[in-house]
Amino acid sequence: MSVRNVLVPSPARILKSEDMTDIEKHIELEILDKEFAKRFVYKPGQFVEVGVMGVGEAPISICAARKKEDLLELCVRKVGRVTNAIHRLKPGDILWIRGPYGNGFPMENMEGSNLLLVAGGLGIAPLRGVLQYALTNREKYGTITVMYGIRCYTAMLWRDEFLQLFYEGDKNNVEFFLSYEDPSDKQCYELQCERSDRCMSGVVTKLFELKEVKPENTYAVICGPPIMYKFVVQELMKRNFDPRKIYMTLERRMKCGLGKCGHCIVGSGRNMKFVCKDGPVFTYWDALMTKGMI
Amino acid sequence: MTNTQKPKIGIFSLTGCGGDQLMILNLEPILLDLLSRFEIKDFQEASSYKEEEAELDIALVEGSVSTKTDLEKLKKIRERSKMIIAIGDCAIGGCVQAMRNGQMSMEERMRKVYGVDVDYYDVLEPKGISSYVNVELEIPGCPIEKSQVLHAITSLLHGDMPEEIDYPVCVECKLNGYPCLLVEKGLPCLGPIITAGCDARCPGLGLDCIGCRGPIRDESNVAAELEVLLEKGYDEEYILNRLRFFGGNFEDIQKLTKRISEKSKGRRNSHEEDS
Amino acid sequence: MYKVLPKENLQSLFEGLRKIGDVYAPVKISGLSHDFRKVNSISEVDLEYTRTMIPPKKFFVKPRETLFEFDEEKLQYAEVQNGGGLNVILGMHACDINGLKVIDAAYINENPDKYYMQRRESTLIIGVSCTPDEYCFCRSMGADYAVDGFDLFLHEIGRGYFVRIGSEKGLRVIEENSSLFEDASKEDIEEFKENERRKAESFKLELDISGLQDMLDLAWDHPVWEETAEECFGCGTCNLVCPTCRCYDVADYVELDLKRGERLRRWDSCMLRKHGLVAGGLNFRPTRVERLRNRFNCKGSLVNGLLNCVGCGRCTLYCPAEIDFVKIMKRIRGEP
Amino acid sequence: MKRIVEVEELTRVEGHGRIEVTIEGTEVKEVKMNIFEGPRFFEAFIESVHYEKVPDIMRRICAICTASHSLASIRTIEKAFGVDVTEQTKVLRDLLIHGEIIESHALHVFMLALPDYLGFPDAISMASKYPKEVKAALQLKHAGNMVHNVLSGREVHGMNERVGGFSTIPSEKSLGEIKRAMALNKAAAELAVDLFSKVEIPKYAESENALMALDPGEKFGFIGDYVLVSDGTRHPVEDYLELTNERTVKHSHAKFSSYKGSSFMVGALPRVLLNRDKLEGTAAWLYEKHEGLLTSSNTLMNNLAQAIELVHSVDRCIEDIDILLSNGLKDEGLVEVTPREGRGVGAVEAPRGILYHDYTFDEEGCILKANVITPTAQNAANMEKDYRVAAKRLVREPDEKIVNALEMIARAYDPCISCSVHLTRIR
Repeated sequence: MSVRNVLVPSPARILKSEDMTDIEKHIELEILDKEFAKRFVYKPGQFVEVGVMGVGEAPISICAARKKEDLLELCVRKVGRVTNAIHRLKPGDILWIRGPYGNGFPMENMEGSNLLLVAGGLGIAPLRGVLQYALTNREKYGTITVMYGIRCYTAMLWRDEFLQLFYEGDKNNVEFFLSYEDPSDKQCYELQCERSDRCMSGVVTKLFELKEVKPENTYAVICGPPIMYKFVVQELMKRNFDPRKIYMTLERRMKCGLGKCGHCIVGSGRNMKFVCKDGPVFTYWDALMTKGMI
Repeated sequence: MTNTQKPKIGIFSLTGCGGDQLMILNLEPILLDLLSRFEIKDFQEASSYKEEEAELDIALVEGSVSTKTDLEKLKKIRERSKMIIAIGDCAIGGCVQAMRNGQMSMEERMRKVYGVDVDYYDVLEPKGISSYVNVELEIPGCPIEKSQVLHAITSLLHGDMPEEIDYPVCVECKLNGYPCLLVEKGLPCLGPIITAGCDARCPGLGLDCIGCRGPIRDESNVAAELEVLLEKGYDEEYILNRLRFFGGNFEDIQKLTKRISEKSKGRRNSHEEDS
Repeated sequence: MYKVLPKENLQSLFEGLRKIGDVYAPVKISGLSHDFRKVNSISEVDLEYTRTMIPPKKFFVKPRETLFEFDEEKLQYAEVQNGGGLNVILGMHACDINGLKVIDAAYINENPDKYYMQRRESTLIIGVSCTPDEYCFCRSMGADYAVDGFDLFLHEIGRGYFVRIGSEKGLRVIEENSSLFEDASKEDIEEFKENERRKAESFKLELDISGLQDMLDLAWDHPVWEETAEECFGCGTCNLVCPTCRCYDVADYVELDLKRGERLRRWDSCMLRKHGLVAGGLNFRPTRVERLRNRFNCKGSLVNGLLNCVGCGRCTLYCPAEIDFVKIMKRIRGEP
Repeated sequence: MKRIVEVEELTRVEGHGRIEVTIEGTEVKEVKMNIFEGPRFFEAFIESVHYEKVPDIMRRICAICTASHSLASIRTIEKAFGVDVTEQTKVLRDLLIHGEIIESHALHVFMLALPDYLGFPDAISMASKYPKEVKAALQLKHAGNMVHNVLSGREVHGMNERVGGFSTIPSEKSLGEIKRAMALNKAAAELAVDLFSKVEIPKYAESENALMALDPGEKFGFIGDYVLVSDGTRHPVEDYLELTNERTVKHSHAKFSSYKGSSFMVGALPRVLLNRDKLEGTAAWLYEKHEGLLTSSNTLMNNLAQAIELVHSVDRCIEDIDILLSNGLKDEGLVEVTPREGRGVGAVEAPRGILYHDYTFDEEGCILKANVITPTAQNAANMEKDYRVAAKRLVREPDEKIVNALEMIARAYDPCISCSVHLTRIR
């Protein structure tokens, strides 16, 4: 019988594994099986199951738009057994991947609109893919506003990349805002002194004080720690955003990625969702209809 | 740790039956292969060779702290070890020798068994080692299961912390399809509250679980077990004894003991008033 | 086309089935419990059983199985051969057949699970009629009758079994054993109808499921969850004996050489602590309160258009804490 | 000048002990075996426990002789309640205890004692030069553990042997596997005899020893109701208190035993010497061959006696399995037990010697009083005697040599210190 075994992963070689912070690495992978690579078409917001032999698998969101057939970029935070093991590996070592999984962000739906990207911490990783996609297809989108909340300067991911956007994004109609939680952080304070219109201390929702966000013709895309969603959504609802135009991507224990293992189930009897296959991208409307989602 | 230097290991025992070390020696077919992957710096039960001052990557410690000598020994192990793994119930919660903790004083135990005063020996109320020092990993069991030890060791050699089992025996019992002794026969099985990992050995032999792997910390609903067994007609002392065989140091079981002894004291008092 | 298998031909049919492959059937294993086991003689089989403890889902989603073996040095993943040849499950009840359909929806309809599909396709299912006891409420869940999902279905009548044919595979069995079957007479059909009517009337337990999904949604903050959590062990029995639960967990095991090993999966339960735990220590269902609520909501929800409960009564019967599924659902609905 | 020779911590023994010898000039002043294993007070906390679970707790006194404790406990309960078990149960129990002897002796003879004679700190480092011996040890030990696994449910603290019988009867297939393993490993057991008959056994501990062992009945074995003493007397096990005379000593958590005012020895050597006529087959032949070596006055010969028992037990396992298989295994269930008020005393020969359990029950079958006397506790005084004798003979030698001798003596007894530290007071 010629059914492909969806549980068997495919090897990928680590090309690059760079520390971005103490706990986050940027990893570039080359998919070795070229047939698999051809099928491996993904969009921003999707994730892969990344496995280390003998340790297990973990869902990791893809952090870049697809540029080359056999290339895959991931941002891995060291939080558990699998991610710890990934951090130990060096260029040349092998990871085992399955995917891509999940629905991803509907980039086509958002064409012709302004984008408001709100990220907290590691939440910037999937949004980086959205941003890259939008920048490569720049003519298809209106103003892009990015709000990025970090703890401190050293916790900022892709620092060079985003600082460049912070300073020069306007040329490309990208407004990049930055908030930082540690008020004693000197480097962030310097950024704030330099561009007090783009940077301030506090949680990410503080940035709504700097930028007048309007709901018209705008899609909001949110990603961050679970606690962040409520507060960001509150700000957006105050500004009359359409719940169907607020996208967010959720974290759950997506063990299989295929809607089978059941760990990522969420909701009430009225509406049960598997985050891995029905999401991980949901609209705020989904969240209103699905108890316990945020 | 993968291919560079062999990890330095020490295998130690405090007060107990020695069964957890023995389970390691019972890995006969792979024992030499297994031990050859470490530099053994101390293994009192199997070797006369020891480097007392050597730093250790891993210290496997079995047995409970039951004497001041145990405690001193443990502190020394902690000082020289990067990681301590408690193997077996004794090292985790004191096991059977902690059965009467909070119920029977050390004085009473000394008088009953040795007929001498408590200060005759340097005894302490038996406790697991995490009551005194930081412990990185616990492998439960009386004795430990070989499969679990092996899984832990390969994980550590690989560089990972092994995953701990925190679900009850019922899970493995059902996976094996054994008829439920509690539901069907009304036997006082502790399966619902006891840490799995034994593959439900006892129910597999038709025997109700006596809890030799200890309750699941911060998870087991021992109060419910008491209620269920009371309903099945067992008396409180019987159930408490049973919960205490391997759970004497378990916080919820101690609370339960206290609640029951206060209640029965109250009952006695009210009887006295009645009469 | 309907047939009749006279009682005296059952043994011959059994022998015929053994020619197809291994036969699994309900066997009494304890005072209360039956289990589907491999049988070599019809005398081992008890077709009068009420329910097995472990549902026949165990043949398709295995309690434990190796997904594959790996050898990292050689960059190889080797699939494990799962069985092969045709097997027969004799004596499945309607509720379990319907339960399997719920799992089919998840395991076949999208991202098909290869192992599951192989086993499903290589198994012949022969249903058998049953008599409900005080734990059965399959009729309320619309699962008391199997419309499809079987190859043959035997309904007991006075002179033997009234046989329904559910698939080509089933038809082939009839053809190959044609001498054992007779055409159903008018009387046989009347008896079948009468029995079905009597069975429908004999249910002692009922659950109104109209609007159940909204009732559950409305009960999100109901005290029933906290009250039940006091009694509940969180032992996972309810999930493991459920014919529609299919959550699984995966773990890797390596050999001492740290190169070779295997990836295993086993049944999981949403009542266990780790089910809702993500890396970093955050647990989306930290206590039994959230876990119980999730389980009842999941059972009452429609996933892929199918209700996740078939009313087999196992979770109530085998719960060591005697938590009553139907009672809780009724309480949520506000019924006395 | 006062000189203290000390074995700081005994190694390759079960549990924790220290030996201290005080010498003044050429005179041995004091000999102490200090057992600093923590006491566990089994007899204190077993009170009020229902009989059915008593063996489950009591077998946890020791890991290496877990089945001995288990069977001693079960037999004690059965005696107290007047329970008779079936023939099949008796054979299964016999098989279980032979398995334990094999598992325990294989570990001790090859892996704990032999390194001393071959000049290695342990069996692991010995393996490169003596691969055959180490492999033999591991395979033999594994075969012994197979018996534990199949009959008892696991290697350590198994649970399948119960009051009244066995909870689940082993399958024919698993018994067949044990039989095969035993047949394959008989040569390993014989190798043990060969090794210990050829190595030079020191004589520094030579001195008179009183011996005690259970009377196994017709055949050489490990279960019995009477105690044989080397003075020619025979006593029911119920008289164990007079036989052992325990006392508490300040330097040890274990208590010390004596018989008629002097120390005595239990274990393999006393068993083989007191029951020599009951040995059969290869074991009997090997005994005769090495009779000259096996003198009661040298406790270091205990290893050779253990080796002979290994051969015997391997044969007996095969024989027991043949009996079981030819009779056909029957799922008999457990004999019904009616608890009653009263007392029972039961004994078995654990690998290290006689093990006594003594329980008193209330009418519901809950423990009122318990007493356990382990072989190592009985040997403790005799061990001290041997240390003293050896120290006297070696008093002019350097410390190192004395220490080595003391350790070898201790190891010859195969002491199980964990076991020895929970003894009750005679009330």
